[in-house]
Amino acid sequence: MRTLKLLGNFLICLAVASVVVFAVVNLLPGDIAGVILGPNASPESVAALRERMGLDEPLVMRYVTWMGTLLSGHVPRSALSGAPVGADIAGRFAVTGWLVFFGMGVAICLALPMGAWAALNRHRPSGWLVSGFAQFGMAIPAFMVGICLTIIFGVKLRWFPANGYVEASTSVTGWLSHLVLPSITLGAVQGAILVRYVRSAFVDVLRTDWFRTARSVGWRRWAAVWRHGLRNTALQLVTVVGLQVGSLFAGAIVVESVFAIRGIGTYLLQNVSNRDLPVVSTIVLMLVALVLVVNLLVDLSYGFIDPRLRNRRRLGR
Amino acid sequence: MMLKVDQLTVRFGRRTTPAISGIGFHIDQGERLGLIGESGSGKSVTSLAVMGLLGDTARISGSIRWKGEELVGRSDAHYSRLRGAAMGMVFQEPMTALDPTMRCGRQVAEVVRLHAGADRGQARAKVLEILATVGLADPERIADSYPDELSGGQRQRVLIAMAMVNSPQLLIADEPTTALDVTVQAKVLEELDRMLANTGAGLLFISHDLAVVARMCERIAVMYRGSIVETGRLDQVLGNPQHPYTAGLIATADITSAEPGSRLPVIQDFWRQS
Amino acid sequence: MKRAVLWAGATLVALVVLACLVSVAWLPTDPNTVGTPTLAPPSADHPLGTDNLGRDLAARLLVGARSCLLVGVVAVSIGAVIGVPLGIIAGGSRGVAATVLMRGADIVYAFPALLLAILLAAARGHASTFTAMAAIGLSTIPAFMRVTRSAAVDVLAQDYVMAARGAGFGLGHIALRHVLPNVAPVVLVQSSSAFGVAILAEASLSYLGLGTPPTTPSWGRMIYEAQSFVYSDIQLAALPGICIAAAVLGFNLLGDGLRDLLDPTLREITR
Amino acid sequence: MTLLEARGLDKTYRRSGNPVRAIRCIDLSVASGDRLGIVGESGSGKSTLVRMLAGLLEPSFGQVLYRGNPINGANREQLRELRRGVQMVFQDPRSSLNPRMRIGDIIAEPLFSPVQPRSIRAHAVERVAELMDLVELDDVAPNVYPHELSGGQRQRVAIARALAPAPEVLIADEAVSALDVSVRAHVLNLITDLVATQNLTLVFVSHDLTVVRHLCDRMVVMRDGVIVEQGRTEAIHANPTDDYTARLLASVPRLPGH
Repeated sequence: MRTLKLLGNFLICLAVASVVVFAVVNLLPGDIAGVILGPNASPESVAALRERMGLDEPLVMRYVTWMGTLLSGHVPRSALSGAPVGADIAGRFAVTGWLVFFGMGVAICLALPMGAWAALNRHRPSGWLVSGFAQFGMAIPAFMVGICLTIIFGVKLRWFPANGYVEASTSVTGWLSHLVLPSITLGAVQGAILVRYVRSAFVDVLRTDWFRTARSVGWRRWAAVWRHGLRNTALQLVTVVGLQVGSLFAGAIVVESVFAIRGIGTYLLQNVSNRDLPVVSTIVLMLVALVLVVNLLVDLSYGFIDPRLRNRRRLGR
Repeated sequence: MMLKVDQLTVRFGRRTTPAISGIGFHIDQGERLGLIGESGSGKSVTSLAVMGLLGDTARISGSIRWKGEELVGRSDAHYSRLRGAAMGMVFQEPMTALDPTMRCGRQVAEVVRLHAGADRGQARAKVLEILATVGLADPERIADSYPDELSGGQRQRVLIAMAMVNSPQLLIADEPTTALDVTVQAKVLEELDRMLANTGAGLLFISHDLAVVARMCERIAVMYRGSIVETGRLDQVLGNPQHPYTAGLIATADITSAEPGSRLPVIQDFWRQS
Repeated sequence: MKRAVLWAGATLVALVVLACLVSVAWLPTDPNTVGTPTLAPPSADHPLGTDNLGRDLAARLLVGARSCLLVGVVAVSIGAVIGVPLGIIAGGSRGVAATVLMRGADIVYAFPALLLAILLAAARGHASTFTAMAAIGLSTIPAFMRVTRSAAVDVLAQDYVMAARGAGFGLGHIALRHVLPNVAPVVLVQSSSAFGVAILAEASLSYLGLGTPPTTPSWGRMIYEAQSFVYSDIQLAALPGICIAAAVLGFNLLGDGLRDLLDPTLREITR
Repeated sequence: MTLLEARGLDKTYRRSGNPVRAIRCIDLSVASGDRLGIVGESGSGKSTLVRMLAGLLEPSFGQVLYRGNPINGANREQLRELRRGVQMVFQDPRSSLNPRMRIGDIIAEPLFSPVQPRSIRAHAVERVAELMDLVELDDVAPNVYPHELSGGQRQRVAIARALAPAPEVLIADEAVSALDVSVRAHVLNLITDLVATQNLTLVFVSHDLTVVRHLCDRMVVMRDGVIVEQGRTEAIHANPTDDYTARLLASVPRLPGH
């Protein structure tokens, strides 16, 4: 029952998001065709483009056609070249996907231990040190971190390639080595933000009565955190991860441009600079949809983490 | 002497005024001591100090001897072996004292396996037995339920089961029935009384309610603003209290003796707050 | 310790604001005039030297502070002015209204500032400070809504709200006299950390060329342009980087310091 | 003269999960000058009942009447009259006062309510001083904030606020339950004096029978949303007819030798 409600919710959000994207592109003042072709385009070519893109049809019709093409599985053609861009987008999404995947991994591996340590030692200098370090991490923009890592590890120490990307199909080691620095950059920045949420999630748990009960029956501090703390902090952490996904993708776009990786981010920026509106709005909608999917997965995971929700059905008998 | 507390003083963080200072009392095997005092008197800090559960910001001085062995300053590892085995503790608020994501039976079983090392089967049997002893009608169902499916009274009994399952020599109860209804409180106190008698365990009972403490303990200590102002046998202290604050506490505790609608005695009639 | 965090945050923020004010009153030279010498070391008329086009670094950094604060102030006020009332309404209403509002917040959450900026920049044909401010501002609304709503729900559950209803007051009075003052500290803390986030977002946008146009100096853009000189003249990228980090750190620390100051529930004796 | 009356009151909460029927068809009347005690354990519905009597909670069925006229439903004028005549004091001193308001403003607030005539706003300051005297807070300055006061003092501010619009009926919902034993006596004495001097009709809700026995001359025992026993306090204490009341009386712990 709960999953149905969540699914319904997700679809509504997705529909509204698509309307928002469509509205932003089409409702703002100015003629789209003129925007795409740029100021010095001839009126005829602008009119021709308007005709080809069907800009004169009523708004609702254009929205329906746009969604129609999307839902039927292929992507609207580039307004400039008219060439299909489906293959491009898919390939680049994969690249960004891996970057985000490894980035998230680094972030969690950083944030969980640091956050837990900062919470358990919040009254000791070692705890303040960790929190302070996270505070600094949050303040440094992703591209600065990227540049620093490139200089140190890419150029000076030559441990990893400074930029570029190698398909996993061509060489797995090449693929991995190219992903190391970008993932660490993305992971470090997101990790620093996560540390604060992990820390406050653990501090909340440490302050509960049932944690004190666990301590009063003989569990050591870390054992009590492990047996009783993790499951309850997991609930809060999963929520935070859900909220962070959006900024994670944004971070990926920045990291891609620092490391010149041919992901969806750079592709999106290219299309923005040559003002290919249909492609831009489609990619943006896809990214938003991805974020909503992750949020859906987060909501679904509550059932697994917190057995009480799962056995609501059992309760209902 | 099972438990001997001497000159116990606790300060938190940078605060100069101690939460409790110069606390001294003793509890022998099977003895029951009541700690009576109002909010802010430091009775909960005292109980948590004995259990070694004060947070990192607490600075503790003085001595807490358990069977001759000094506990103040001992490592958390050492203290943890005592908690849930030699000493058990029950707290005031049952609604939030159990892990909401774990079944009650499993939470009790953990305590058994943590100290007694029993395997899963033995633990389950022990859990059902102790749940029955604390007066729960249907131990099987209670063990399989999550905390939020139980009433306050049932949860408090599960917590008492967790504290008593390894038959500790000392039970520390910090206002265990304050959050319960009067009828449930009467039953829980009765069951607690019976369990302590059967296991011969000592009791440190903390409460603001003099009548409840009188029902459970034969000796009481009166706490006021972080120190013990009077200690003694229950009938002596109630009969002729030495300290004016104790006299005031006894007078204000029992409003049934005053004529309904008449002016009630107030603590200022006995004790001018310094 | 708590006070130290507050003071550190306040001083950093004061520095950035000072730089912004100074840049309005006085500049060593015009930040955009190209000329020689290029990549000059610090000297009398160029206190921090010049960049690859000979533009004065100190002047550009000062003006950069202006654009960063400007975007921060506008973005945070958009977030607060729209997010706080909606949060209070969502907190006060039951059923459909509350869910619709919070669903709306979830949808906007799915649009990070960068994506919004990309969409706006593409739709308007060119990026501008306006699109950056609008994008960042919109993206801070859900956080304000969420924080305000949970604080409003707590306040509305208190007895003094019930007492006010009992005395005959309507929802308007209660919202203004009881909810807002008790929600304000939470909003203040949220504004401070949102400011930090806004500065970071603006820096990223201008780094990608989607924020303040190249004509007005901004720290993010300066780092982008200095990227190719990073091996020879590290200070071209390092200085704006430090400025961004200092500003963001300042607002984050200020936020933490305010939260500790205003949050009475920090006393604890166990665990 | 019956001031407050409940006729066939019923209330069902529809929170998440299965609905809970808190009040099951209750009839109750409070006459002028009554000192009515409402006793019951948690979940008995006593708080829900008085919140409905004070017009703060919509009943699912049945009516609440103030001076003979029903207050729920359309007629706003009747509700306004109830707001003038009936005021409430709550249990937890920590949540009954707005932490961001000075106690002088807290006490004066009801005077500025839209239901009050504009004339009483003029001398609000004197009224506050008078009220603070009445509740023995004369040693406290009106510009302090609630967190600077003790639990007992805060509860007295709440009582002063309730008395500001000079109500006929004072409803106290567990008004002393959150206070220390020593402070409780002060507040109980205060309530006894105020009921006499301000000729208030008192409705006192509590889980503590000894407090109700001291304050109230008439008493109602509630269990699971139903009134199981009703009558003069002394009579019920002497020989309770309902066995739940008997069990309740027997469970109250007594000091030995008292």
